[in-house]
Amino acid sequence: MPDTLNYYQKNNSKKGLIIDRIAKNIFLSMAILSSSFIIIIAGIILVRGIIPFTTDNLGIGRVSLLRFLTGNTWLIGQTFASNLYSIGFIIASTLFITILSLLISFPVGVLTALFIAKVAPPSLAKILRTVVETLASIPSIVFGLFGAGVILKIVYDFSALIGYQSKGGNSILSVVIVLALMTIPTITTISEVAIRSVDQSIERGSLALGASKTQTNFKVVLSSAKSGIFTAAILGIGRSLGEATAVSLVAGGRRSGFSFDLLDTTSTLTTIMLEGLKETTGIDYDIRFSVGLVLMVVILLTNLLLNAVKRRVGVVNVKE
Amino acid sequence: MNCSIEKNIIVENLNLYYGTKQALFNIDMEIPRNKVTALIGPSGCGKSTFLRSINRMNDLIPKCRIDGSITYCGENIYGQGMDVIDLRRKVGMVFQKPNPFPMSIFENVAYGLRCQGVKDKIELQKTVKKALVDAALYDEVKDRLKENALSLSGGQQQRLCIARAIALSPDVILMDEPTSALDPIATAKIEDLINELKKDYTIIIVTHNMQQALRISDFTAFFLMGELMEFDETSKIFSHPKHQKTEDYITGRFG
Amino acid sequence: MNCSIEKNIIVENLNLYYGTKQALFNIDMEIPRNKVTALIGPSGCGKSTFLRSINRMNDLIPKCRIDGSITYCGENIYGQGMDVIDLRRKVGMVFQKPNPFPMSIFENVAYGLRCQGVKDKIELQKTVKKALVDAALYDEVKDRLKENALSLSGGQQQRLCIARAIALSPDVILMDEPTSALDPIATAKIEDLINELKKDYTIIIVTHNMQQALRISDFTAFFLMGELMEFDETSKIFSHPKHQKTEDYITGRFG
Amino acid sequence: QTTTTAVTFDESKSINVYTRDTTSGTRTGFMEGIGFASAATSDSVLVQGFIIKDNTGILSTLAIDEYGIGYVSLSSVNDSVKGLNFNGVEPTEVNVINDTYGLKRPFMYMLRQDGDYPNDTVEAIVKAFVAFLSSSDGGDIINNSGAIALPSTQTWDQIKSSHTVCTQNNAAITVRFGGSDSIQKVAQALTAAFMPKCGNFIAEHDHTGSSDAYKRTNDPAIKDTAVGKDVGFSSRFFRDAELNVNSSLRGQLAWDAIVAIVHVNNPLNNVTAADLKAIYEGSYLTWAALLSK
Amino acid sequence: MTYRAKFEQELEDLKLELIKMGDIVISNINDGLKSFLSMDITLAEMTIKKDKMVNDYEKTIEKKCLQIILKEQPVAKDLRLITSVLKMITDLERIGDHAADISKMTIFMQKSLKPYVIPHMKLMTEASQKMIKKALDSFVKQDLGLANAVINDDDEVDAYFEEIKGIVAEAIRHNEIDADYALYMMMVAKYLERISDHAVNIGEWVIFSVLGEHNHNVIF
Amino acid sequence: MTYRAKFEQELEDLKLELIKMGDIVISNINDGLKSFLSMDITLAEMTIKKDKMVNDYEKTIEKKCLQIILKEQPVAKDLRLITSVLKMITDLERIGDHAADISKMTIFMQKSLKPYVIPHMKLMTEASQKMIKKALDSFVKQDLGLANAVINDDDEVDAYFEEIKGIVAEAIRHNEIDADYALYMMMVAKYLERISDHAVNIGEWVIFSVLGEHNHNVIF
Amino acid sequence: MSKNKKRMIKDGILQGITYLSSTVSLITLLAIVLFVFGRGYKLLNFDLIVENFESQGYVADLFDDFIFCDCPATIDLSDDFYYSEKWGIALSDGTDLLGKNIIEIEYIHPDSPFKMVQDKGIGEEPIILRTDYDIIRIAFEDYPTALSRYGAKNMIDSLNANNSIREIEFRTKGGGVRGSILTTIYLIGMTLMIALPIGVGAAIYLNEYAPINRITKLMRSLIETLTGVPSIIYGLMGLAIFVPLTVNLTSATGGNLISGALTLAVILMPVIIRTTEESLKVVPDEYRQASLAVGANKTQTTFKVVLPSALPGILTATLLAIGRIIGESAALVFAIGTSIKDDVSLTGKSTTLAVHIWAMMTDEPANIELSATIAIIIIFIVVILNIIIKIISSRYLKQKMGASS
Repeated sequence: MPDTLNYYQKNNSKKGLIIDRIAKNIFLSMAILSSSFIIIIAGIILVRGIIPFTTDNLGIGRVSLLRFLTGNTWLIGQTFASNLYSIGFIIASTLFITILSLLISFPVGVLTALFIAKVAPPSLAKILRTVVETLASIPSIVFGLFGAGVILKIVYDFSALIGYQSKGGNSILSVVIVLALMTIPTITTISEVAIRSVDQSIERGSLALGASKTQTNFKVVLSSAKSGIFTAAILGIGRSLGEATAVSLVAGGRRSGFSFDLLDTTSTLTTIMLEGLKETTGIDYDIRFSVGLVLMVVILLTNLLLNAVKRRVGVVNVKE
Repeated sequence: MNCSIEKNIIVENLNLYYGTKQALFNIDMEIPRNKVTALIGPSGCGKSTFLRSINRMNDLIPKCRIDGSITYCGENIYGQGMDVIDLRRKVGMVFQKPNPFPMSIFENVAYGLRCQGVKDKIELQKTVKKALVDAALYDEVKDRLKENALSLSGGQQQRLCIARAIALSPDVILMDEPTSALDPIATAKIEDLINELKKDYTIIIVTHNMQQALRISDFTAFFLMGELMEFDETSKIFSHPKHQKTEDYITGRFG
Repeated sequence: MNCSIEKNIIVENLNLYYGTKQALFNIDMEIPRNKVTALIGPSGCGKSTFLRSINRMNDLIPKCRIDGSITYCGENIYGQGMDVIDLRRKVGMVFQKPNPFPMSIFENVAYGLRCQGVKDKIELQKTVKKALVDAALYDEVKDRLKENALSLSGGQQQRLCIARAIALSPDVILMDEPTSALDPIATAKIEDLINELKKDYTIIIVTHNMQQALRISDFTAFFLMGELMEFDETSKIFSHPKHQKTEDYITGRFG
Repeated sequence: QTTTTAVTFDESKSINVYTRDTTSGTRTGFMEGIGFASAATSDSVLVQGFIIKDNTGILSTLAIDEYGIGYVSLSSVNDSVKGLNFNGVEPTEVNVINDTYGLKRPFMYMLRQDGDYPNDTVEAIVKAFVAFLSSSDGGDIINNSGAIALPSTQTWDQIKSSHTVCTQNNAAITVRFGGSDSIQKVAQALTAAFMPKCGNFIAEHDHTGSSDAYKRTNDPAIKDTAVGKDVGFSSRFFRDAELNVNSSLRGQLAWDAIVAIVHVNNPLNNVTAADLKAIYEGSYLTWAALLSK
Repeated sequence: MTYRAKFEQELEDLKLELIKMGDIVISNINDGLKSFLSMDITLAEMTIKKDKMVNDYEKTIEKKCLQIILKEQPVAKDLRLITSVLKMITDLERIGDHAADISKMTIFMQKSLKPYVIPHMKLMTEASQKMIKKALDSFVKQDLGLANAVINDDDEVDAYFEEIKGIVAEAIRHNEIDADYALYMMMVAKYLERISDHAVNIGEWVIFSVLGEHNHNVIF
Repeated sequence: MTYRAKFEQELEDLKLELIKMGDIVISNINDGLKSFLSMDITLAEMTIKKDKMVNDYEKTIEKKCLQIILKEQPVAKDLRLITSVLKMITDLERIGDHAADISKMTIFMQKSLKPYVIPHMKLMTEASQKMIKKALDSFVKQDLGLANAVINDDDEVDAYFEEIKGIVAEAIRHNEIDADYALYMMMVAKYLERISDHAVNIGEWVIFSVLGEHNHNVIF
Repeated sequence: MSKNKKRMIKDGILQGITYLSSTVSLITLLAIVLFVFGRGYKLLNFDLIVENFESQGYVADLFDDFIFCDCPATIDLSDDFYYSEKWGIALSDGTDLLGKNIIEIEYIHPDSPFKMVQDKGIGEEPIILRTDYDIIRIAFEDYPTALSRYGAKNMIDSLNANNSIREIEFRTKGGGVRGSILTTIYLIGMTLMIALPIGVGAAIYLNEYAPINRITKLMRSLIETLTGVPSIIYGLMGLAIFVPLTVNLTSATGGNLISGALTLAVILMPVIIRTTEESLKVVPDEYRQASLAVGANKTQTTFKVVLPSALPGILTATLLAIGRIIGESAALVFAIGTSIKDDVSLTGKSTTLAVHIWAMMTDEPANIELSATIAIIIIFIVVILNIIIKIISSRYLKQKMGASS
């Protein structure tokens, strides 16, 4: 028997090392492939997105980048006949909306996660977890349906109640609510995982110090899970920034003017991209890639910023 | 809960069940004040379960049910009027794995106080410092109180956990194999610390390490299969155990 | 790799670096055949690092670099022609935490053989049984070889891990604190087993527990801060250490 | 209901102006119909604070917004909103057919150049289809789909003899239809009706917008690509740039009426083209401005 | 089931060595007295040589005890057992010394001296030997009764000593005995008495190993 | 920095107790001899009583040693230290016994006996006491030179013994001494000789505690 | 004690907030479900799932020798039905699955001339008119055509007013989502076939092989960034890369299932990679070391020990991916197109359920009812998926605990 082993061993280990190398290269190529898509996407968006700024757009003229980024009217002049595009006000409103929706969804999402992971009795937690997971997987178009059918009416009635004439409920507020509702499950799911993975021993440590369950949850559990919770927030922001269809149904398609009036209409980078996408050629089509480019940059910058903050917050939290 | 000096922890006819499984059987025990009492026994003998029943950490386990009584300061801790949070403040606990909170060293020690509602900065600082000094950690960390507690070594973390408990000026400190995750040097430090602490606190310690029980404890309780086989002065247990089982266990033979 | 009986593991001028940090300094050591050699020293002294360098498990750590040589069966294991997989088969390893695979008991032991390409059922069964018998586990598990290995107790799991290593008929068995996660009884069993195994295998064991080193080892190496302070017969190390540092360590004083 | 609404309607409120986006054929039809052609392709001439919504959005929002005004195609109007008379004429099919209702847009078709089809059978089927469009049977289908067919005299039965291609089995033939998506419903109904009449050919609908009617049938850059079409529809008259196609290869198949709609609570029943223009360009900012007129 | 198999084996080995040591010691006493009474210098020299073996045993057992303490951290009865062995071997070694001392006296004594036979001497020797045997037996059996018996037996030996002392003093007084010889005789008797004292010590250590008590004081 | 503070303290305490025990033993030897020479029965009785203290010390120290072994698992020099203490106290106790034995002789001796003063007795006693002191000193200081000196000093005591023996034998021969008294005297001298032997033992244990060697045999 | 009380109040408030927060999710889901059900329940029936979207249309004529029935109905007819004794046929108003008004055939008398009609298409085969057809129009000679939009009463009246008909156009019921369901299933299968091996492979590389260096970090962050890309941009990418690619390589002419699957695969890549990597991370390092220490090579270790342990995680990733595929719309609009098809082919256009909603919503007028109905189906599937994930992970947990004894 030792002889047979030796035989196998001699052959197999050498073969094994070759297999190892092959396997590693296969996996490596898959990793490279996966990571290259973002470059491809960015490349396409970039190539298409800079056309309006670099060509004369079939005689219409180049779009001014500065004006594009800072102006406050989407399009002055006629479709397919003007190069006066600006999205400055849209960038602003997009960020505004994202922040507002996060202000709602973040606390609600995290607290829901806390509730599910730590507060609720197991059966209730199970139900709620299913609820949240179901919500998380409901297509955004359904949220759009819901927004158009329910939230608009609520916002409209609400503003009527406070004596404000809203435009059919199409407003920043509606967008914020829809986005908040959509991002809550995202934030909840990820936060819950983070909260649940907080070492039980830390929790027990707190309880053993005479902290109440609630104090433990809020002071120790949440702060231990903060890195994961932050990730949740980042993903939530990503979802807010990137959502198109649902938002377009409640935004109102504002075309000009910075407005931070909660009950006034608005536009976001995605809704402006969504409109008229059926057109397949011309500046009016290409400009949407430019908007897409801006959107990607905004997302990237936000991510960088938040990750930097996360790193700082993640290290220590000192209060004295 | 005002505790007069004479009273001890008195365990009477304690039975503990996890669901339908009984984990502790008829434990009767009087734990002396300002002494170190070690709980020993093979894995699963119920020693940790018993330890946790003293500050009601077992409450956290669903389906855990208790019969009999544990009287602390004259009050049955499983009685109606018992404030569990108050109890846990008076009966501190240190765990097997050092479990500092992911916050600064200072905040770790101040945590319990803050939970009590202490807000006065000077008082906090004073108490934290004293706790760290008493836990023989102050000199090592005094220059970095604002650093994250997780940056400490294992032994330091464990002493921080002890400081955290001390900060609440408890009466009893429960320790659940506090050195099993530490190396011999760190262990020696903790043992020295325990020797210091017993002047002021009643310490109940679960340990796997019989020599540790010998070194640091005044009394030893030997648990076997949920029963308290023997409870006596440590030197008696390790020189003249009354039960054959105890002798077999402490001499490394078994069954 | 044909190993003649006379040859040992010879470590010459071994230096090991993690990135720019040096973890082992000029280790010279001859590890005797069919003896138990214990590696002791405080946490972070490099004893585990050294152990892992013997079967090149350190290869798994990125940026780990090695100078000097470890000669096993006359071949430098860090030499060009060395087949790591072969080496690891001949130099088995048992870890701190019992780590059976989440498969059946039988499959756990058969795993290494299968990886070698052994397919013959009868041969597999024979070898698995022998390994389990040698690991003093067979009687306890013979009726449930198909059960998940994770259903075993900690001590049984660790013996299963030993059986898993034995199944490949290795020459050397490295053990990295194999009992630190076990209770005294399980530890005693493993120690008895090691005493049995040393008849057929060269055993190198890292231990935190000096008494364990005393009980089971023939030779002891004391590491400190990456250096091999002292290497001698165990009884000598523990009665007449040559270095003050060794003495301080084994007597529980330090620095 | 009307009594209570009259009470709640607050004329002093500003008018919420809803519109489709500039790529919409409905918008072109509407703007041109009210004499505000420049607004067909430009947002910047519209009143401040207008709201852009799609067809569904306008309908559903005007069911909510008491002070809004918008427009949809006649076939989409339902009870949840109130359709306004245009220049005094009620938006009904009859009024559209008899040309008294003025706010409408044409449904146009455009074919490929003769001989520029994938094969002769396809060309023959397309020709037969065009003939069917002008038959009363085709008209029935158009009307049934909510558009208003042009008057016709002949039935398909009467003209089918000149389209022998329809007597053979065409189940293997695919004809590609595209262009305006406003016409998709009508076009699908038409092809569905025509398929059994013409050897069960296969109709493939891929409607992407009015401007593709020309592009995908006759634009040399596109017509022969994968998105090329055999028949293109447009929900507006062809623009000058698109008129280089022989008139025999294009034509109108129907009208589609556009209706200005308001909330059911709105007391307004009738508007004029000028009113609408004034609203959309921002001359009337409140309902009072319009109603007091 | 028993674990720590190696430990158990070591303890058994230890007992065995102790018995062996005891056997040599007993035979040395015998030979020592024989050499004295018969003035057999050769036997005396052999006995003295054999005492080296006893000393070696002492060292070996001492070493083993320390190794066991070092390696196995004995507690309770195990620790008592080893401690008592550690103590007993001192007594055994001392007994061996005394046997050698008696032999040495044979050598020192001038051949010219006239022996003065006292039968009690032989009886006393036998009694001492019996005590040692009994003591070791009681250790192996961990038999308290036997151990106590050893302690009581000491009286018998003491009585012999007193008798011998009286006889010798009488003999001196009557000049029936050489003064030198008398002194030697007395010293041998004293050695035998000492030997029985050591046997008592052994018995006491047996009691300790069982009860943890030494001379009625609980010391472990 | 030093850890195991408690352990260190215990070792120190142990040494201290040993010294105390030694002090009592030395004073007992003094008193014992004094009582014998002056036939002072009161002093003798006091000395015998004081021997109880020595025994108590032995038990206490023995107990402490066992507790330390049990609790602290000493290794290397710590274990040697404790083992040697465990052995030394036996010797000290034996010395104490001999001091008591001397005192007992004072009591047993008939007052009628005529004392026969030999100055060597006193000298011998002093030498023995010095040896004990030196031995204990060498232990506390863990001083090998001192310990070896103790062992060498034994020759001096032995020489005294031989001298005394010669003097007494001569005195008997010349009937200058009561036979009984001579025997007693010889026994006292023997005790003193024994005491010095025990002092030598202590010295040897000191050497063991430092080197692990006992009588040139490595035992630990 | 008052300190305690204060704390209890504070605790109560904080705990209350968590309760409140979690009701938000509950209410949202309830509201959405209620809304969707309210709008969509009417259309919810089994036909919807099994029916074709396209209806089969027929044009027919009566046989020349037909005889009027002139017979009363043999069964009791509902009040909503309009019955012509002359023709022996009962019709009613209804809506099809798309929400359009249609005229349904409710009853045909055995003696009715409509019992069997003559196909007016290429064959002149007799067709038996069945009650599951609906009538689009009946044309007469010199009489206004009876159209379905005018209602059943009008049609019966027209019939009664005429003695012959020129042609009758009817069709099978359409509007079903069978094709879309099929597409969804195809798409799930294909996407997973592409994305799983690559995603799992990439995760294995990143977790098991990748050295800790800047390149790995870069790769990771590139993949991470992919997560943040809005799906609309994925759609553009699909349109710009995969559609031309598949058009060139296959018989496809435009957006198709393959390009859709490829696009979705890219979308899912980060999800699969991350979830897989997480489950790989959870696999204790001890397993790897143990395997390597018994002389297994890295590949064996990965496939025999690591992957099986990570399987539940990978499975979860798969199910998450399925959920995402089902829910995705914006990207697919570009990558596959929005044509609802009954005959699903890999190289053809078709829609998934979500895109079906999108198509319905962008119809003029939008069909909110059907959209809501499909949303119900989607929510249903999603809930089922979630339950399966739960079952798998709990099963696995049990197995892992070694409960076999």
